[in-house]
Amino acid sequence: MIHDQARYTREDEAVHEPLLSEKTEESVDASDASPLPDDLTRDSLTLPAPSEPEVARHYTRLSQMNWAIDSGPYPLGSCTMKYNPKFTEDVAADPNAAVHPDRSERSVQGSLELQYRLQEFLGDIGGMDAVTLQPPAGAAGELTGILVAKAYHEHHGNDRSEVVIPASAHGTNFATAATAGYDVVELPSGEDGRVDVEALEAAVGDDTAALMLTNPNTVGLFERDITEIADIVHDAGGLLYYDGANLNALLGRGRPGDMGFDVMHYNVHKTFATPHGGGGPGAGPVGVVDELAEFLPTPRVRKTEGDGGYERFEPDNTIGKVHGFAGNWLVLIKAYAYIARLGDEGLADAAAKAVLNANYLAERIDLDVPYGPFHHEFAATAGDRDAADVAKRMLDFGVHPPTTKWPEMVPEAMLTEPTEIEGKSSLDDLAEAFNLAYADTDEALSTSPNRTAAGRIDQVAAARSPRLSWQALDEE
Amino acid sequence: MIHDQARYTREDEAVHEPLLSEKTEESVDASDASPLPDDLTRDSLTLPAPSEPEVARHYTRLSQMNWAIDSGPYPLGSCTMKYNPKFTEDVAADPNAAVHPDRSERSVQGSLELQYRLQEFLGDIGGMDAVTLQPPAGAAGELTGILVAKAYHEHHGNDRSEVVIPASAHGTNFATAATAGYDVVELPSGEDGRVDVEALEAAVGDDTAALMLTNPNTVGLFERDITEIADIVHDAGGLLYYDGANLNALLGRGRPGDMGFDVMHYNVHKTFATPHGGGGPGAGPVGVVDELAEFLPTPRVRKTEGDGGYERFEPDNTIGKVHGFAGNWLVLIKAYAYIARLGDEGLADAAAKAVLNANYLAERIDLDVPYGPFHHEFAATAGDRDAADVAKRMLDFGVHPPTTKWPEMVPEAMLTEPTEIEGKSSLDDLAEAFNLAYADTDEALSTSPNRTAAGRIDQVAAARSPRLSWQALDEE
Amino acid sequence: MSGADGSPYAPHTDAETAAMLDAVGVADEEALFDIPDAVAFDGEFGIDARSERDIRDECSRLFGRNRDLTEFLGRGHYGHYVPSVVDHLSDRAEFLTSYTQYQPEISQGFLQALFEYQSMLVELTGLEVANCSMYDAATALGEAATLADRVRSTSGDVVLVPEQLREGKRAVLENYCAGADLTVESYPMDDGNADVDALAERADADAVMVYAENPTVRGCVEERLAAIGEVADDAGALFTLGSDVVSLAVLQEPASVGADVVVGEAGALGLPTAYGMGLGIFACSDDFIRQVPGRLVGASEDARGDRAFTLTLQTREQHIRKERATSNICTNQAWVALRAAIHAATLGPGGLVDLANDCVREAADLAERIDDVVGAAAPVHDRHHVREFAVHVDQPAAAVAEDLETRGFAVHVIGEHLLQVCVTDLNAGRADDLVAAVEEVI
Amino acid sequence: MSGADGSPYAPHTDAETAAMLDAVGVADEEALFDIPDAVAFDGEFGIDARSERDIRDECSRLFGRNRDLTEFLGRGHYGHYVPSVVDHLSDRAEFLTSYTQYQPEISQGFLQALFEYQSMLVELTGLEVANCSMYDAATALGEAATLADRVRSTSGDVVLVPEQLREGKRAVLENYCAGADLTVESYPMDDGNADVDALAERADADAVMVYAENPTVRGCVEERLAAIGEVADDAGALFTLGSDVVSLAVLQEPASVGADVVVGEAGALGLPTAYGMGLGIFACSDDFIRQVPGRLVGASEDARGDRAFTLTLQTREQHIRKERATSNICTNQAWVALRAAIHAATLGPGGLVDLANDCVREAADLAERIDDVVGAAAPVHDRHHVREFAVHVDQPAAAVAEDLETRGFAVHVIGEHLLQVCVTDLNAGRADDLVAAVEEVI
Ligand SMILES: Cc1ncc(COP(=O)(O)O)c(C=O)c1O
Ligand SMILES: Cc1ncc(COP(=O)(O)O)c(C=O)c1O
Repeated sequence: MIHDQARYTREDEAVHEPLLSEKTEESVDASDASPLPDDLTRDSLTLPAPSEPEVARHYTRLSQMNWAIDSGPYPLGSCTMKYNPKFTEDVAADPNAAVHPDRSERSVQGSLELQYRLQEFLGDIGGMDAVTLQPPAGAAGELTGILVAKAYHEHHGNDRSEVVIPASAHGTNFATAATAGYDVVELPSGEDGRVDVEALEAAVGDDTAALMLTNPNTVGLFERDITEIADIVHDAGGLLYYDGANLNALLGRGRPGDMGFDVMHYNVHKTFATPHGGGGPGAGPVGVVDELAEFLPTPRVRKTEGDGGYERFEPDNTIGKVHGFAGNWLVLIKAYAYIARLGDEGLADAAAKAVLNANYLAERIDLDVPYGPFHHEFAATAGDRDAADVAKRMLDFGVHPPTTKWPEMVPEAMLTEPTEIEGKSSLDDLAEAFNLAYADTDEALSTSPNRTAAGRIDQVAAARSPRLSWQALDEE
Repeated sequence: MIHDQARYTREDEAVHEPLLSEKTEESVDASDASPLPDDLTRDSLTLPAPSEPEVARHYTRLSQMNWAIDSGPYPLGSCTMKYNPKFTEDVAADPNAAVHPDRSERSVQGSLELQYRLQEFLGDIGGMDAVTLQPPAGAAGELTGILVAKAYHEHHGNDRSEVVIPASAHGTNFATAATAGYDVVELPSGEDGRVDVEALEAAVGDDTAALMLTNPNTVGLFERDITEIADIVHDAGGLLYYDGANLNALLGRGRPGDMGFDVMHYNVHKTFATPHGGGGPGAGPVGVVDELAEFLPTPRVRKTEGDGGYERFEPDNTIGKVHGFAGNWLVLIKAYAYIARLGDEGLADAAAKAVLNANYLAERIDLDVPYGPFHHEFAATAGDRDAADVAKRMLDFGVHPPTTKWPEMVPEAMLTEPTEIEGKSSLDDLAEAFNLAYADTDEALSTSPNRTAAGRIDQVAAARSPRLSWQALDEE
Repeated sequence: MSGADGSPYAPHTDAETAAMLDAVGVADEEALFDIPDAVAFDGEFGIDARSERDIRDECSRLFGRNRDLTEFLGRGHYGHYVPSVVDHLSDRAEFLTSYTQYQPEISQGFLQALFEYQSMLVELTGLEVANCSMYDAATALGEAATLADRVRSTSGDVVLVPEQLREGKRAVLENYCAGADLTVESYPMDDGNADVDALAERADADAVMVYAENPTVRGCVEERLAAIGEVADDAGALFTLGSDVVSLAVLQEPASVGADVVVGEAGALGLPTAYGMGLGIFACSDDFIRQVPGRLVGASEDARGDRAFTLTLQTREQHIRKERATSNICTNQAWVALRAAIHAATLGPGGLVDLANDCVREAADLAERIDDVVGAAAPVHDRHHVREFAVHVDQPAAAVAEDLETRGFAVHVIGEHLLQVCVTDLNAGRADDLVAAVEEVI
Repeated sequence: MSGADGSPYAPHTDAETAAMLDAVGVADEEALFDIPDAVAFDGEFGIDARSERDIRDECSRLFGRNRDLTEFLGRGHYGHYVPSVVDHLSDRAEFLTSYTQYQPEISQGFLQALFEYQSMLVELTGLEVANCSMYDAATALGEAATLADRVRSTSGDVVLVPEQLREGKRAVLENYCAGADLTVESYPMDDGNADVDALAERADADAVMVYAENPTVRGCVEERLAAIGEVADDAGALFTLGSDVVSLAVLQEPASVGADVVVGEAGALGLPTAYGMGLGIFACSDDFIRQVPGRLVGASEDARGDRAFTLTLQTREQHIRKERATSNICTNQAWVALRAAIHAATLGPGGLVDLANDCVREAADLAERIDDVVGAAAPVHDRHHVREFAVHVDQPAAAVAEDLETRGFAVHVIGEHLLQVCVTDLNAGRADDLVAAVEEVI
C-alpha cells in the first residue's frame, strides 16, 4: 500500500502551511483597557488573531499532515500504540466529572468512587496491594516509585545510594534514578538478551536501593530468572521496581506482584489504550506492596467506614506529592472505561493477540530478529543498512516505522510492537513495507521519504542553530 | 498555494482505499438464531465485519480524501458554503433534545419552545407571517410552498395549471412545479440578466398559479423591478414564490415579504450555516403571508393561551404533511443557534461581507464577468475555455472550484459565491487559482487534476454501464 | 475577528475591509447593494446576538424542560444504541462540512462511503439498485408512487396502501400522488396483516402500485408477502415494500418475495432518537435504474487507471432534466447515510442480525408480560412482532398513557382502548419498570 | 470481531488467528508465552467485561453523584469557558491518537502546532525559549529548581519560595529538590506580596533560586517584581517567576522584570476544570537553551528546501543522555498544549487581554460586595487581584464554607477565619447569588 500524505505548500515562500502568525497578527495595548495601574501591566501583546473559520482550517490542515493510530499501523516498540476506543472520550467528557480538586469530599463522591475502583482494578492487574493515581506519566511514576523506595529505606535507617538498571532499559529509568539522587549502576545484557544473573549478583550489594526492570524487557524477552533475580535483590536489602511499559504482554498471564516486584508503575497510555495525544498527556499510576503503602503520595482514596462513601487520606509516611493536584484525571477516566470494557477475558485476549501479532510479523519480515522467544515486541536488525534510513523509506509505504536504533544491544535495531489491534492483512502490509524498504537501493533509502508532507528533515541544522519560535524566525 | 490531497493506493489492485467488503466480509445465518419461523426470515446476510479499529481507519482515510469547507475555499455558486460553527453541533447533541416525535406536548415543552422561537426568527428575517419547519430540504420547501399555493387557489375555486419560472432558475424549481402537477412556463432572461418584465406580462395569465423567483437571482443580480413583477403576478391572480437559496445576500437589507412574495422557503443549510454533510441533511422551512397560513403542513407550533406553554396545532386547511414527522430536527436546532449567535448586526454583516467578497473576487480574476451589479455571487465566463476543465485545474491549486456551466445564460459559466467567511488572503488565493487555471495550456487543463486523491474520472463510462454496488463489481 | 457587532465568522479586519472596498472602488459595502428603497429593510429583526456559551446554556435549559421519560415509542421512528465511534467518525469535518460531490476527484471519501451504503442496502433488500438516500420513509414512499406512475403503462391511477398506516406517511404520500394525479386508496387488514383476499379483489387494472409493510406500523411481521407480490404482479402494479434497515436483517429478503421497490427507514441505524428525523431507503430492481429518484454513486476509473467513484446517471436529476427529472430532490440525507453505514459496519452482519432478533424476542417477552396484567391484553394481533405491538386496555387508552407518563413512561395511544408499545435495546432494561407501572395504572 | 470474550479491539477472525498461528508454527497463543509456571497467573482479576453503553451509563451515574455546585475555586487550577472549536479540532484523531513526533516527516501538523504554542509562550513571557510542556505548574517549578542547580555555579543549595504557596506545589518542589540535594526554604510575605527586604536578607550565597508568583496563590498582583529579580541577581540566584497563561496577557512581562525562568499553568486555556489536570509552562532565557527540560520543537528545512519542523536538541533528553539528561520527562502534555494554542488563537490578543482584565475587574467587584456584608472583610490584602482574593470571616471559615456548600457554592478555606474566592467568566454570572448566600450564612 502507498500513502501520499496530504500536503499544503505555499510555493512562493517555500513553506508548508503558513504559521498562524504569518496569516494574521495583531498587537493590542494591554495596559490601556486594564483596571490595573500601568506599572503593573505589560505594554502590549502581539499574537495571531485569526477568525474561527481560519482557526478551523489551520488545524484541520495541520492534522491532515500528521500520522496517527487511526491512519494505520504504528508499531513503535515499547510505546504500545493501540487503538483508543472512542467511547472513552465521551465518558471523560462528562460535564459532571469536570470538578475542581479542592472540592470537599462529600461533594465529589462519584469521582472518588471511580478513583477507588480504578485503584482496585490496577492493584488486581499488577498484583499490587496499594495504588496511587497521582503520577501524570510513566516517568513520573518511576520517580514516584523510586522516591517511595528511598523513603522506605530511609525509614528503616538504610542509606543506600545506587539503583541498578539493565543497559537495555528505557532512558527514563536512568534519568529517574538520577533525578531521585541515586547513582546509576548499569547492568550489561546477558548473552541471551536478558539479565545476566551473575552480573547482577556482582552489581548488587549494600548500596543497592533498587533494581529497575521491565518484563518482558525492551526486546520482548521474558526474564525467566525473575524469581532468582528478585531473591538476589531482596537478599541484598534492595527493592524491585517494575517498569510497566510492557505490561500489555503479561495481561492475565503474569503479575509483577507475583514475580517479586515491590513497586511498579502502569503506563495507562500504553497498556490501557488512552490516547497519547502526540506526546501526552498520559498517566503513570504506581502500585506497591503493603510495606510500601505508607510512603505513597498524598492523598489516596479509600472507602469510609460503614457508610459506603469514599474519602481521601494521607498515607502515614507519605513522600508528599508528585503532581500539584491529582494527576491527569481525564486520562484516568479513560483507562477505567477501557479496563471495564475488556474485563478478564478481553485483557487476556489483548495480550494473546499482541504476542501473536509480534511473532507473526517477525516471521514475515526478511530482517534478522536476534534473541527469543519474544512476546509483544521484537528488535529486528537492519544489518548493514541504516535502521533510520529503512524507517524513512517505510513511510512511503503507508505505515509508521518501528522505533529505531534502540535498544543498543541489537545493532541497527528496529524495535517493533504491532500490538493486538492489527489484523492479519495490516500485518502483511507492514511486513511488505519492511521488506520493500530493506531491499531498496541505498539511493532510494537516503532520499526517502517522498510521499510525506515533508521530505527528509535536516536534524543537524535544527540543533546547530535552534529556531524555536516564530520570533526566532522573524529575527533572521 | 498547492494542496496535495491525501491518497491511499493499493498498487496491486489499482484501487484507492479498498472497499470495506474487500477488507472483510462475513456471512451469517439469519434464520438459525431467530425466534421467527424459517419461512418468515431470510436465509443469510453477508456484510463487512470489520473491527472497530478497522472501521476507524477506513473512515478516517476516506475522510482525508474528501474536500470540505474546513479544508479551504468552497465557492460553489448558489450553494452558499459557509463555515459551520462547531458549537452548534454541541447544542444539537444535547441528549435532552433526543426525543420521539410522538411524545405528548406537555412532555416536550422545551423542544416546542425552540421550534416556536425558530419560527419567529425565520418569520422576522423573511418578513413572513407564518412559518412551518417541516420541509427537510430546499426542494421539499419548494414543493411545500407550491402545494400551499395550489391549495390556496383550489380553496378559492381557482383552477390554475401553470407555474412561471425564469430560465436562470435552479433545476429544483422546474422539477418541483412538475411534481406538484403544474405545467412549467419558462421565462427567458432579459438582456440585463434579470426578469424581462414584458416577457413576464406575456407569460402570466389566468392559468398562472405562481411565479417562482430567487432574488438576487442565480447570477447575483437583484430583480430591481420586483414591485412591478409582484404586481403583474398578483394582478393576474397568481402568487409569488421566493426561492430562499440566495437569502444570504439580503440579510438585514431586504425581506421577501416586503417585496411582495407570498410564500418562500429558507435554506438553513445555506443561509444559516448548518452543515451540508456531503449532500444533506438540510432543512427548508417555509414562510407564508397570513392568507396562506391556513394551508401550511400540520402540525405547527404556537403559544398556548395564558400559561406560557406551547402546543401543536393543525392549520385549518392544511395540505397535510411533507415529511413523515417533523422534518430534520437536528438541523433546525443548529440553525436556531446560528441565528441567535449573529443577531441583527451579525446577520447584516454576513450579507455585507458576502457581497463585498464576491465583488472583490470578481475584481481580481482575469475572467470576464458579464452582468451586474451583482451581490453575493457572480457568473464569470471561461470564454473559449471549457469551464469544467478550468475547474478541474483549479483543484490542483488547493481550492474548490465554482459551480460550472450553470446558469446557461452565461456561456461556460463559473458561478462563484465565496460567502462572507473568506478573508482577503483566501480570496487572493482563489483568484490566483482562477487565473492560473484560466491561463494554462489546453494540455494542462485536459489532464488535470493531478494533486487530488483521484485523477480525472471517466463520467461517461460510469453512466454507460452503471456499477452501483460492490455486488455489481463482484459480478464483473 | 471583525468588531463585536459583526459576524463572528467573517474574518475581515478593518484594514482588509478597507483594502477590499478600495479595490472594488466603493466607499462602503452598502454601495454594493442594488436594492430599491421601496423594498429596502432597516435590518432590525430584534434578534439580540448572544455568545456561544450563552446559547449553549439557553438551549440546554430549554431542552432540560423536556420531561425525562423512558420512551416505549416507535411507529416508524426507532432508536437503537449508536456506538460512539459513529459520532466521532461522522463528525470529522471532511464529511460533515462538505457539499454534494460535484468534483469527484477531491470527494472520493464520501463517494466511496455512499457507494458502500448503497451496497449494504442492496444486500439487505436483494434488489440491484439502492440510491444514497431520500429524506425519510414517507417521502421515499411518495417517490415510489411517482416512479410507479412513470414505469407502469397501465391506465390506472390508484395506489393501494394498507388501512393501518402511519397517518403522517399516508399524508405525505397523498401530496406526492396529487401532483401525479394518482389516488391513494386503502385495502383492509386482517388481524394485523394485509387481508390478501380483499386486496386481490381491490387490485384491478386501476392499480399502479401496491404498498405493504413488513413489519407493519403495528410491528406485525407480514406473513403473506409473496402472495401480496403476486396480487400486485397480476394487476400489473408495482409492488413496493416498506421496512427498516434493522428488520431487513432478519425478515424475508424483499427481492425473494417479488418486491420491485423497497422504501423505509434506515435511520434506525446511525441516528439517535431525533424527533422523527430520518433516512429514507429507496431500492429497486435494475429495470428502473434510469427512473430512480435521488443521487446514485457509481464506480468508474480515473485517468491513472485506478478505480474511482462518482455521482452518476445525473441526467435523471433536476439540475439536468429540470421538469422532466425523476424527482425534485437535491439536498438529501447523505450524512445520515454515512452514519448508518458506519453503524452497520460496526455491528457487522452478526451484530445486525442479533439486534434484529433481539427486537423480535424483546417484543414477544414484553407483550407476554403485559398480557399477564389484568385489564390488559397483548399483543392484540396474533402475529410475530418486531420491536412493537398493540395492547388492548379495558380503561380508556389515553388516560392510561397519561398515568404512565406521570410515572415516567411514554407509550403510543392508537385507539380508544389501544396502546402501542415499542421495545428495543435502548429501553429493554426498563421493561420491568414499565410492566410494574402498567400494573399500578390499570 | 473476535468472539464475545475477546478484546473488542483485536480484529482477528478465527480463521485469521489460525492462519497466523500456523505461520508462526504453534498450536495456540499460549505456546508463545515464555513465563515460568512459578510466576504464571490464572487470569482471574474478577473484572467483568461490560458493553460500551453500560460503561457510559455507569460512569454517568457515578459522576451524577458529584454535587452540582457552582465553584468559586482557583488556587492554581482555573477554568475559563473553552470554545467548542477547541474540542472539535483537538479531538481530530490525527492529533489525539498520535505519538511523540519521532518521524517528523509525517508529523508536521503536530510539530507546527507545538512550535506555535512555544511561540505564544515566548510572546507572553518575553523569554526566548519555551518548551512544549511540563506536566503542570508544580512539576515545572521542580524542574526549574534542578535547572538552577545545574546552571548556577554557586556553592549554595537553597531554593527560596514565598511562605504563602500552594502546599501541593511546595511538596512537589521538595521531591525534585531532594534528589538534587537542594533545600527549600521560605521567605516571608508582606500583606500578600513578597516581603522584599526580608527576602533580601535571606538571599545570600546559599541561594540557587528565588521563586516568586504573580499573581500569588492568593490572587494578589506582585508589585515589586523587579526588586525581587534584583535580589536574586545580587545573590547569584536564578529568578523563577510563577504565573499562568491568562494573567501573563496583562501583567508585567516576566522578561522585563528580570525573570530567568517562567513556570506556571497554561491549562487555564484549553482545559476544562479537570480535577487539577494541568499544563506546565516552562520558559527561560536563551542562556539555558541546552539545559531546558522536556521537548523542544525547532524549525529546519526538508530535502525539498521547504521549511519544516522537528523535535530538536534531543541530546538533552533521557532517551539519549540517560542519567545525565536535563530531566526524566518523556510523555508530557502535548495535546493539552495544542488545546491551549487553539484556545489562544480563537481569542486572539484582544480576547486574551480582555479575559485577563475581566479577571481583575470581577475580582475587585466581588471583593467589594463581599466586603459590604457584615462579618466579612475582603480582600484581606490591600493589593490588586487577578481572579481571586482572600476573605476574612468573623465566624469559623470551615463552617461558613460548609453552609455555602449546602446552598450550592464551593469556596476555599485557607485559614481559621479565612476563605478564598475565585471568580472568572465561568461563575461571574452567579456572583450575585454567592453574595446573597454569604449574607444568609454569616
Ligand atoms: C520501557 C519504557 N519505560 C518508561 C517509559 C516512560 O513512560 P512515559 O513516556 O509515560 O513517561 C517508556 C515510554 O516510552 C518506556 O517505553
Ligand atoms: C437556487 C436554488 N434553489 C433551490 C435549491 C434546492 O435546495 P435543496 O438543495 O436544499 O433542496 C438550491 C440548492 O442548491 C439552489 O441553489
